[in-house]
Amino acid sequence: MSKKEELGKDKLIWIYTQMVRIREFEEAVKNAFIEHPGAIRGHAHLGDGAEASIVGTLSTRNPTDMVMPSYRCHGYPIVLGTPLRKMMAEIFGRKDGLCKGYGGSMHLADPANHFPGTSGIIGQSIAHATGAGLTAQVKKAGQIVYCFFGDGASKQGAFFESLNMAAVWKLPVVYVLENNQYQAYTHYSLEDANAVAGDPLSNKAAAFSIPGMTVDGTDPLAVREAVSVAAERARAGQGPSLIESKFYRLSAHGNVITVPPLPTQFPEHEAVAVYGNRAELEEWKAKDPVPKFRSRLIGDAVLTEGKAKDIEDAARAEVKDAMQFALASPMPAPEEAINYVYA
Amino acid sequence: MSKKEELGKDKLIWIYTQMVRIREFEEAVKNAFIEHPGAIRGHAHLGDGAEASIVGTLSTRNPTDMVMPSYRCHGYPIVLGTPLRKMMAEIFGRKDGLCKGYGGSMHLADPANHFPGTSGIIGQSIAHATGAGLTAQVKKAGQIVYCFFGDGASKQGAFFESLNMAAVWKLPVVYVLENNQYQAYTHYSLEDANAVAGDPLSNKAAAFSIPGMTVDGTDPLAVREAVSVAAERARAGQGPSLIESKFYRLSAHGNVITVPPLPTQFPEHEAVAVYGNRAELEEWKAKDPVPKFRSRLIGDAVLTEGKAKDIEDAARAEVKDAMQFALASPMPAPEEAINYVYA
Amino acid sequence: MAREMMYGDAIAAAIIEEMQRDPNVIFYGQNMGMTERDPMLKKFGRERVRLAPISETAEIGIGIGAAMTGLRPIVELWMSEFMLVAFDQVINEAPRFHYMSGGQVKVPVVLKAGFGFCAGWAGQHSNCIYHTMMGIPGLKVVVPSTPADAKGLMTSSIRDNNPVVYLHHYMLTLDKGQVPEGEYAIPLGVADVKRLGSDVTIVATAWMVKKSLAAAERLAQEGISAEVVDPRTLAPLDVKTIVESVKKTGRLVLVDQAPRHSSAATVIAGEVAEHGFEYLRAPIKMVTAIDSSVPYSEPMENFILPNEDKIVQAVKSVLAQQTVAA
Amino acid sequence: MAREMMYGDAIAAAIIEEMQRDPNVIFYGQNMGMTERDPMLKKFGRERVRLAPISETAEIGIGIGAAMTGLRPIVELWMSEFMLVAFDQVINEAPRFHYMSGGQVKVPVVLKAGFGFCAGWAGQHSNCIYHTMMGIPGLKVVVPSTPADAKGLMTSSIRDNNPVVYLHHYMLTLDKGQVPEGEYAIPLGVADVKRLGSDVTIVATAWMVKKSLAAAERLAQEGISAEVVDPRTLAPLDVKTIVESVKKTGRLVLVDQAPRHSSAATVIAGEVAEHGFEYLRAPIKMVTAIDSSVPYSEPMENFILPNEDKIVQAVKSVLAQQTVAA
Ligand SMILES: Cc1ncc(C[n+]2csc(CCOP(=O)(O)OP(=O)(O)O)c2C)c(N)n1
Ligand SMILES: Cc1ncc(C[n+]2csc(CCOP(=O)(O)OP(=O)(O)O)c2C)c(N)n1
Ligand SMILES: [Mg+2]
Ligand SMILES: [Mg+2]
Repeated sequence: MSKKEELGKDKLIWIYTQMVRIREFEEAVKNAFIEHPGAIRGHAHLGDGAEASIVGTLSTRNPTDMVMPSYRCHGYPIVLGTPLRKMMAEIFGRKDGLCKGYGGSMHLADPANHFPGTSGIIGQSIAHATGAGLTAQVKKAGQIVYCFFGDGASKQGAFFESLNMAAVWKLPVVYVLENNQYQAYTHYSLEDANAVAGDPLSNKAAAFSIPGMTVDGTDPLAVREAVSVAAERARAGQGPSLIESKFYRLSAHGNVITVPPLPTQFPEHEAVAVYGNRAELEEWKAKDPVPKFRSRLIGDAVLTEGKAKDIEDAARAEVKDAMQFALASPMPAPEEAINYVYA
Repeated sequence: MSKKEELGKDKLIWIYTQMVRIREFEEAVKNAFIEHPGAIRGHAHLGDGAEASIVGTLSTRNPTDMVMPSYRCHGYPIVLGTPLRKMMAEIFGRKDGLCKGYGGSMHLADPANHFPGTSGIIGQSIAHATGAGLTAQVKKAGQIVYCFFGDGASKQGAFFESLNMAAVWKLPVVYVLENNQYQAYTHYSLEDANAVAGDPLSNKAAAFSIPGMTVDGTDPLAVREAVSVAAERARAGQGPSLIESKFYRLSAHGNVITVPPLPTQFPEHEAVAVYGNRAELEEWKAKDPVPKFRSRLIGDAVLTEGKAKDIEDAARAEVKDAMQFALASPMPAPEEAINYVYA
Repeated sequence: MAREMMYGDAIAAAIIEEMQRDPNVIFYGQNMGMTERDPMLKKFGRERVRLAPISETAEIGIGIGAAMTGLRPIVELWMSEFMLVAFDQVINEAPRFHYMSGGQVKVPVVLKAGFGFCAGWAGQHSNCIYHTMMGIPGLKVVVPSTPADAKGLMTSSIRDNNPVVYLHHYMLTLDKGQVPEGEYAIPLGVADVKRLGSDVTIVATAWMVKKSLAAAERLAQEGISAEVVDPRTLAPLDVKTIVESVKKTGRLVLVDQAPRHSSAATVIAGEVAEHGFEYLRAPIKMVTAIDSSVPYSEPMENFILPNEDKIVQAVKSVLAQQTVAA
Repeated sequence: MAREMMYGDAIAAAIIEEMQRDPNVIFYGQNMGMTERDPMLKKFGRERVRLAPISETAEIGIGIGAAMTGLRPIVELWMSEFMLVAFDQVINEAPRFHYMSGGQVKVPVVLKAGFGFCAGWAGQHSNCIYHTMMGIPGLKVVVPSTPADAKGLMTSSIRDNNPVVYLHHYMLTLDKGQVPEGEYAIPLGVADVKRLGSDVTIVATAWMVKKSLAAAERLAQEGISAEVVDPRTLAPLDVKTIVESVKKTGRLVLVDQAPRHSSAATVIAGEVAEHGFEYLRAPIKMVTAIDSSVPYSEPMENFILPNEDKIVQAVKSVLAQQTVAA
């Protein structure tokens, strides 16, 4: 299962398809800041650049395995089969949204599709995902949990406490440290002691005596290979692993923080806006995982240009439909705000 | 400085003297639970077993270096020169106590002797000590900070966050993880992922790419040697180190938690009371650092029996005097409670 | 049918019964289930009774995540202040998921902790922090004052589909009282009138109920009839029962172990000043801890705490005042 | 001499001036001082202006430790909720050391954070958590509502020898106002009457002051004279000024962005119900957020918040009631 050669054509095409669906979705959200100013409120965060890492990881998933990322959460439910219509409607705060307009971009939740929910407070969801692992272990339902979090989050106490407990309790969790190289506006090399020393962030695994490895997060098959080993370990009851998946966030952290009535906007990438380092951005754009995987599949004759275009057109159509659905959906009634305070 | 041979006789005798002073003090506190039932309130924690680790570490100290341990804090100020009278009076909640009766056993503070204060909440003081390191760095006063904390505390997020920041900022802090093998009633092998895997706890240093080592905490000279290197590194502006000093807590965690008006008492060691493992306790009693160092100094002709006895008698007399002073000191007036709310 | 039990044991009994009833209930925390001789471990096994490291953020966060996905964890936190290192999990995670998910997710976790241990534990271990949690939408806060309430409220806390902070008072641990036999659940959000009276209403929780009842006894000897109301849960807060009592007595004394501005007393005072103002025939009087940290030394510690004398005095002072509103 | 400044800039100006005045003042936090082009970094250098990782427990704890040993750190925490992951440091460490050490240690640290950002940030980022801190002995809590107050209170916060939580309101960041030139310090613990009036007292903080002033303007057009009092610091709380105002007007409306039981309003109501009862000619009325988490979607978010209409209505309702106390 963990070797590229063993991967069937269907699975490879599935991977590409999901990557494209994520990318198209995120591009549409980003464009909405121009096309529908103010319609997306608060703080929205995009996953472009993370596609290979997300889909490579989830390509190892069994149907009931749970997925728990942080607030940068659009990509994962797309892969799990959550309707894009409901996701987009939620991001626009509409009544037909996935969470009926209560959550917004940062708090997508689709428990029916094994996506229990996300937190906007850095690092905290690592503990929640670990708790989902506890459920899986206690219920012996054969599930594992994929826990995604950022390079920045790996500096939060919750990360360390959770991994120690998961290791001691041998919980079936795969921890994917998504090193997209930025924590908001801060390059990770400025705040991480491993990075300062020139070491990979997967060195942190040594603090828990669990396997740790760093993988090229722009290559879905490399990610898949590393995650497969970790997933098998989790399934076998041997406990958690830590995988640093290294890629690059291709858009800015999120929309500019504005005080109403100023409308929200999407800014330039921090590499340029903060560090004046356009070369870095360009270098990583050249490694963009989506076109890279496309070329590879075409090169390997898994895809033709035509088939690739079909996939892309279909994704674009699906996202367009989702956008239309979202914009057509009504706002929740004001007084619905008092629902769901207590269960 | 870091080699045993270079250590003068005076320093060796100083080390032994401080170890004995700590031991006598702690024995007296423990006895007070029998001799003066109820006089020590709340929760008192003893440092017997830690003497070699404490004094070995502090034997590398320069006069203005700061010392910041956790709530198990009696041993350190004894070495720093805090009057035992004031310490004992504080533990008895008296007006002449080090903190005028406001703090008690867990919260000794003597900033004039470079002992800024301690916290009873696990792990939190690691951050405070790191902050003292920041002061030292910013003020360029040539100080370093000795930060002591337990094996249990190394599972608290504050530990990881603090060491990462200290490493990134290259703060002059020596972190001494006092592995006394118990976190209250829990043996460390039941809760630490490194220990579960049979690894030393100093492996956690890899999470910060800083030097980590494990040392025999029952041997003051071994501790001194390891700490010397870390202290020199800190003084040279190269940042923090993590030293796991492994020894054994010789008394129970603390007095039994009782609800008033039941008087507080001191129980049997957890090895016996909880785990029924008297052999473990006996094994470590045989390695008791105080008699062990005594024999060694006598064997090395640094001490004679007579001189050793003089030291012990002097310590006993000093502690007895402190006890008398404490018992003679009045209680604070009730209405003093409203002082020191704001500075 | 009832039998005499200690407060601490009543809590344990509820946990055991609920664990027997529902296999999804699990129980973990620091310094518990260390050896195979542990009685809970023997009864329920290593899957359901676990030892946790000193990692409150992970302990509580794991409880939340487990609750979101189908378990009903009880997290033993020992002292309520230890929750503070993980406070985001308590007030900004657990109570938010049901709401943020538009009702899709439930978080049935019980956070159990003792509090208010004024027995020489000094500044960091003796506090009352319920005020930080009682106003958080989505979070329930329970503060039992008797063995029967301790049991009945723990049963309901475990069965509740919301996060519940269950705060038991350390000073009451060994107190005895009659507890109904068998399954016993007290609804969350219903105050209990612990003593009927007509001249003044005293509202108190946990240890302060005991002190208030003792004060009421003394007042009775002087011919003053005090009603003592125990909200039992601070969230939801049963304002109605309190206002009803004030309607009857016209006077309100609030007793609270916390310093004034971090007390439940001020919240209750605010509610009554709005919803029971018309019944008040004297100013509301609050008997709270003095505004200082908790000192170690006994005379100072006693000084800052509410006690019978202070309660008696406060009651007399509100009775001395005739309808003062202009 | 004064000049027009924005609220956010006024805070920055105070920090810069104090850093120029006192070399012990340092400033750090996440996402600041990233490059050498950063103006603060240019002015004060890498020793005093630092970038911190997402480690609030260490960030605040380090601030406390540095303050205990001679620095005066300002920790930039951005959003007040981020303090919750480190809440023990805020309410159970910083305010305890001076007391527990019998006055030996001082902890002059400023914890700076924005709050109340109701702009679609949903359940975890839009809250008002001052109630969790305003009753902690030893801790000061500052909530400025104007650029001048923002500056004057920041200056005093930095100079204060106690831990100070300085909470600025995100929705006011771009608001303009006159700020006195040069050194400008406003004592902590002194309320400000933002508008004189005679019929009713409105007490509000931060963003709610703005809304209350607008409501007062509307009321004035209907011939109702509302006095608006801004406590400016919630700890220490200037109860005296509030009671004085109630003495004059006989009526009190409290406006607070937090849900009712986690509001400063209930604390103030409690104080007035005790110390100003005799002056009250109508029930105290609280206009707070509705008891729910903050929803993402705009119509729902607006629904839960206090607004001018609700304030106007509350004022009218207390004016409609004549001395109702029995
Ligand atoms: C406890 C806490 N501190 C600070 C923040 C503010 N914040 C929001 S996103 C973010 C950056 C997170 O970076 P990373 O973990 O690398 O995730 P990424 O955004 O790169 O996916 C920060 C600091 C927060 N939400 N929670
Ligand atoms: C945050 C927190 N959780 C739990 C406790 C309760 N507690 C007090 S001492 C202790 C054990 C600490 O063990 P360790 O760090 O090894 O130090 P030692 O007592 O062995 O010196 C615990 C769990 C606490 N004080 N703070
Ligand atoms: Mg990142
Ligand atoms: Mg220990």
